[in-house]
Amino acid sequence: MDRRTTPLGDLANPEKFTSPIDIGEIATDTLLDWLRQMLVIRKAEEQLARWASDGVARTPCHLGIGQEACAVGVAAALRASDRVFGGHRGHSQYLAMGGGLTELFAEVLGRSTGASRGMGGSMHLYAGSTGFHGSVPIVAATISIAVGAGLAAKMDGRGDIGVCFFGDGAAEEGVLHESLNLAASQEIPVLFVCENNLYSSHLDIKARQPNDRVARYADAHEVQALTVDGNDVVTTAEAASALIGNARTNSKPGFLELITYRHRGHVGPNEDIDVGVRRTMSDLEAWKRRDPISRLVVALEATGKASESTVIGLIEEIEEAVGAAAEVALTAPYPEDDQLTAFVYGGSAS
Amino acid sequence: MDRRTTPLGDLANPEKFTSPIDIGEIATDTLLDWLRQMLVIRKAEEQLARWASDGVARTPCHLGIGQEACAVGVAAALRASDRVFGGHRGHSQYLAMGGGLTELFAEVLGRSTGASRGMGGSMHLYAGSTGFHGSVPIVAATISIAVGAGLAAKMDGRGDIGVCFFGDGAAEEGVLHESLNLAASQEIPVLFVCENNLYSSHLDIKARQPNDRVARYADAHEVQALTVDGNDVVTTAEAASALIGNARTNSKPGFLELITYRHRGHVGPNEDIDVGVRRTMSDLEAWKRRDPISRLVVALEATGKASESTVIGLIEEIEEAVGAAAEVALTAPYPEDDQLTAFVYGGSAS
Amino acid sequence: MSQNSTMLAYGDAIRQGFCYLFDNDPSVFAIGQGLWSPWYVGNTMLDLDKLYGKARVIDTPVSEAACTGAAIGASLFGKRAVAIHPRMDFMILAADQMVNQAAKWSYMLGGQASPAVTIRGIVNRGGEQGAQHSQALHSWYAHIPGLRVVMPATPTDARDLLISSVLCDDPVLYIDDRWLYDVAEQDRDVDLQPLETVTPKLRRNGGDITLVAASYSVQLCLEAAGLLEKEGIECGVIDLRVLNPMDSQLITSEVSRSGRLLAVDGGWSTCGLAGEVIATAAERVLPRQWKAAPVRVTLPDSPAPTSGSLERLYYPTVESVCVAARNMM
Amino acid sequence: MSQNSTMLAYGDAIRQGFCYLFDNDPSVFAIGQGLWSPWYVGNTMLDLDKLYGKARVIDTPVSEAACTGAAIGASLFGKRAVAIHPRMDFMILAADQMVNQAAKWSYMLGGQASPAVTIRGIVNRGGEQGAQHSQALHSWYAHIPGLRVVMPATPTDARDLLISSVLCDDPVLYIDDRWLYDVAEQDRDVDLQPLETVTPKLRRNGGDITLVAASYSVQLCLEAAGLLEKEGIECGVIDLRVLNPMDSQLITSEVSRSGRLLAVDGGWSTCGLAGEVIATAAERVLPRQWKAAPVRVTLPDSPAPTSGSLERLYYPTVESVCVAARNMM
Ligand SMILES: Cc1ncc(C[n+]2csc(CCOP(=O)(O)OP(=O)(O)O)c2C)c(N)n1
Ligand SMILES: Cc1ncc(C[n+]2csc(CCOP(=O)(O)OP(=O)(O)O)c2C)c(N)n1
Ligand SMILES: [Mg+2]
Ligand SMILES: [Mg+2]
Repeated sequence: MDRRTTPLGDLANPEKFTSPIDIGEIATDTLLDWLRQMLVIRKAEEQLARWASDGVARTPCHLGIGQEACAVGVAAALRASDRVFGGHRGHSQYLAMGGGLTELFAEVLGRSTGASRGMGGSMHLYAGSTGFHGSVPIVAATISIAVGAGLAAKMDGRGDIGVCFFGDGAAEEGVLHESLNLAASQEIPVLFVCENNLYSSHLDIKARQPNDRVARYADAHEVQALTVDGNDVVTTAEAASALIGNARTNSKPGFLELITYRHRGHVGPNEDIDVGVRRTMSDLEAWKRRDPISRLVVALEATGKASESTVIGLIEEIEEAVGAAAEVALTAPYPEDDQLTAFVYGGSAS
Repeated sequence: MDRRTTPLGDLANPEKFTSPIDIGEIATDTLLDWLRQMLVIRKAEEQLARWASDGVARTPCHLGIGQEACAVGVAAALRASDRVFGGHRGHSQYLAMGGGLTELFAEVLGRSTGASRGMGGSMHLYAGSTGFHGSVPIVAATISIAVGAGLAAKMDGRGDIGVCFFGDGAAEEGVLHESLNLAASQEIPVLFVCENNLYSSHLDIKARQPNDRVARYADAHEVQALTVDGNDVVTTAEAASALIGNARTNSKPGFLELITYRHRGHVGPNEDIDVGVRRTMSDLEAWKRRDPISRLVVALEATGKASESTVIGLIEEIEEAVGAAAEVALTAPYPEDDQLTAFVYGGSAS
Repeated sequence: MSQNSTMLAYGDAIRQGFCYLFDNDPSVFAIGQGLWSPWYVGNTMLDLDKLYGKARVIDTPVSEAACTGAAIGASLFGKRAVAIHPRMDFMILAADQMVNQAAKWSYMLGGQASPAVTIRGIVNRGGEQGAQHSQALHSWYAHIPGLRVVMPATPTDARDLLISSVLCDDPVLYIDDRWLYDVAEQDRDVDLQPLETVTPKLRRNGGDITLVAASYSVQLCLEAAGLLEKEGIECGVIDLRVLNPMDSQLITSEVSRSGRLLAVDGGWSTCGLAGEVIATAAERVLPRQWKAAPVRVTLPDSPAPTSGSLERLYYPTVESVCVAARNMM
Repeated sequence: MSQNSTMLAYGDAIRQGFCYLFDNDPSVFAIGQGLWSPWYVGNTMLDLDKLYGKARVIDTPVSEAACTGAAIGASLFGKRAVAIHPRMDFMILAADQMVNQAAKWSYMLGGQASPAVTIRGIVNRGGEQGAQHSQALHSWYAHIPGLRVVMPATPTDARDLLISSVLCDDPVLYIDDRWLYDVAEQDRDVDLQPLETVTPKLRRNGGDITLVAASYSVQLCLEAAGLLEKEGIECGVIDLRVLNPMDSQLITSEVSRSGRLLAVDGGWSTCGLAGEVIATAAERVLPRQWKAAPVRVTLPDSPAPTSGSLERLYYPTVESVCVAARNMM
């Protein structure tokens, strides 16, 4: 008998929300741009998966394949002067904000030309000029940092905001609650983005929380919250835009819960790695039918906004770019030995 | 403009709930026992206040004068095999569970006959045989410990429960939220008792949280919650009894929020110490008219359950007992020098 | 049951220790992240949830503070609770519960209650995991009176000291290192020792120089000692085993004899274990007994890098121990 | 503005430091518990909220982790944020943010961003407050590369090093001790020094024995040195000032000269600052230069008691420093 409350209902049911997404009045260019971004993320992570399988990449890679719409939808309403932070599953956010492919690859390969100069690997990415100010793998760690970034933005009064991406597991860390209260009580412009993929490594949310809708915590802290299909880039972008607008204009925090699912194991390239506790291959197969990319592709084709050949051309173009970036990264140099201690006191040394 | 939500409404308004409490069908003996307990706490703390003023007691004393009904009402449904924990404002809980007066006084005076053998002072009290298993002053620290105590009780299957007392300020520590989730998801018999006295030292709850009803956090964690007048011992006892029963029988956590007010400053004997930020002397005067003891006394007298002389007799008797205990404590010995390191490894040494 | 003919690996030894505890003491339970996962804590708890039930092997939400606090609370009521942190880096989030609560509980309540909790913190580093997934913070916890800190270097110690830790009535931090999981030695019967009686051990006798270490660093020292012997340098190797409270006798006697001390540690230098070993010896060994100034081999003063090219430079190695020892002769 | 004729007390000096910062740098703000209270952090921030506004002096919910994280976050965007913890004991709840995040931020992101945050931790002990309201955990944080740790012993240092800390682009832990608030010295102009250039200072010259300490313990050493002089023992007194990264030069040169080292610290011994000082000297001063084995004066290996009768035995005193020094002659 399952005593948990499951207000997510159909949102957590992979048999639902499988139809093409509703693209409404969104301009075709915008949609194609979102498709491109999602494809870049997908193809880049597939490249990382191959490197991880082959042992070329050794740093732990947490792939977000299947979750691309979250970062792309949120990034749509962000700008380079915003301050975005992520966690261990952060490639998509880095790329959606505009982080470079070559720098991502070089970082994962431990090269000095990497996004973090080879000091961070997959779990520590930086692209400050795009607005992506860092991902780190201590779960929930960047939540309060993003609140502080929002506080600084509020002090500067230019309408910029802080943004943190985190998962349903991170919501179990007390600091999320402290951060929600701080943001609410101080009226800090920050967007909390929870990619609720229903799992924290091997454990289903039902084994860890009495209720599967994470946004209920925001309710308790009087932070305006929206819970939407995170595999629908349009819905995600619209919800994000509303909350971001409120943050910019009224200096209010917002909470966006995006229901999604990862196709690969918690860490590494395999699909079957967390199977056994609750996650099943048939669940995974079902969720693949709710793929955020194919649902957009079908919608674009069905409405005549893009032809099959346009899409195929886009995919080929992106695969080529990914391949080219991979080539460059593979030949990039490793850090010099003296880099071992060069950045310990970054502020005073540089 | 105050943008906070104040669902507490009248419960937080000292002009309301000032009439004699409704004693319903409760047996006179029970009511007199509760009155006695509240008076013992009041008189004991008044003694501590005098010692603090005079410099006889040096350990910081956080007095709960005005909040006596909370501990007494909750303790009414507890038993010695339950596991109760408190915080910095813990005299009332210690006494309500049955901790000794002389041991309390000796502890505050730093004597080796104290409740914690002189090692703890006012903020670290112990009376294990009564069910009071310790108070410590790191805010929110004993919340998760009480959850563990409840977990152990659940494993033993005898219907005992864990209980933690804490304040509205403690609710801002992330560990409360982790503890609520752990208790809810593991179905642990534990009662969270929040004495919401509307202040965390000098700061009003409105300056620290966007909503003045702390139990909303329990809602978010699907922990059954009740918010009641904590200056009404009958209502408190009834609410506590319901939640405690559910914990014992169904192994479910409960959350009891008791709205109350302290008459003295955050720490020490003075009434006017936190004045200046928001707390005013007129607020305090108003709250004194909602005193939990006089409201019970008036109710007892109005319903003819106790005469004025009975009450006066009771007070005199308690004052005498407090005076006698104080005498004993004042002449108790200080710890021997070798006690300085005797209890560091208590388990293996004893 | 004697198992003298078989080899025991460190990772399996920890699992054996848990089996021993679960089999022999119904009050034992474990709580922590990843305990139901086949890979979270290596092979050290594989299928224990299936063998002993999910009520005794509890996998948890991502809430280090509350889970540790809950283990402490349960340990006050007759349970031998083991709180498990798959990385010491995550355990920092439970520092209040460990340092402010468990370590001080007995003391501040006059010895009337003692949390018989064991907290297991795993050192999990290397593999290009980087700064937040690599720390060995044993020196931090050794600084805290009231917290016993145990750091086994060998498989039988890994098993036996786990048992001693869990059966100890005081709060204990038990630290194991994933780099040791495949290290194997001849198995033997469980040796039940009250934790209070466990002291440092001389793992190798040698009068030219004394190497002192704990956990994985002991293995480095033993390997280095083997190499140095061929060069005519006889190394004594002390395995500290219990870092707090630390027994200084063996260090004092060995260093008094050799006159040379090399302290090796996989943690940082400043206010760290290696410095503590040197200070302990310096206080007790007479100036005239020293043949050379003592030396530490530790991490450099930086967080852990990720790139493999830098990771190779970061951690102490058999080679760096040998170089340091040679320089002292 | 010269103030040569006036005396400056340590507590007021901290407040002056804040005023200097608020007056001169619009990017400075402070966030912490009790900043609007007239008594929470002593007199060190009295009425600053009224002078500089509640937007720059932010009083907070009881949420150490989030408030510290928020200060770190703001410091990444041009703000000189100061996170204030009225007790180091409470600051433990922010350990993740300090140790896993701030200290490693620059390193793990390749030096491209640096949290210019200052975290102020106050040592507040004595007064029968007990085990959870007394800790001095400077040794913990000195263990962590990437976190600069500053611990001023004198009023002008309290002011000037606060300014240096806040103006430093790295994360800094600034530790002050309430027992010092009434210590006064001749005032002088603010001395603006980049924190990287601040090194230990010889507070008193003396060739018989070298006393090394930080913060309040320096005052103990200076008093003891005054008494010991009358007995014919000339003490040098080194004030460490910056604990991490620690500069060893002055210790080495002074101890090489005196041959005797007494390390005094108000923290615990094991893996603590006093041991670090001894190890630092032992590594660098040649064995033949030592005239006596080095000694530490620290807290006993126990949490803090409450009863005044035990508190008197617990903390190092001028007398215990004198006794230790005499025993070394
Ligand atoms: C403080 C801390 N505790 C535990 C971990 C181990 N850990 C890494 S990822 C993860 C799961 C997090 O789940 P969620 O937040 O839902 O993110 P997802 O992996 O699903 O993207 C855990 C527990 C960690 N990195 N940091
Ligand atoms: C972890 C921690 N942070 C801060 C403090 C300082 N402090 C002591 S009591 C207190 C106020 C707590 O308010 P509340 O929980 O409402 O209890 P009340 O004093 O009103 O009874 C604070 C902040 C502390 N003791 N522990
Ligand atoms: Mg997840
Ligand atoms: Mg309160």
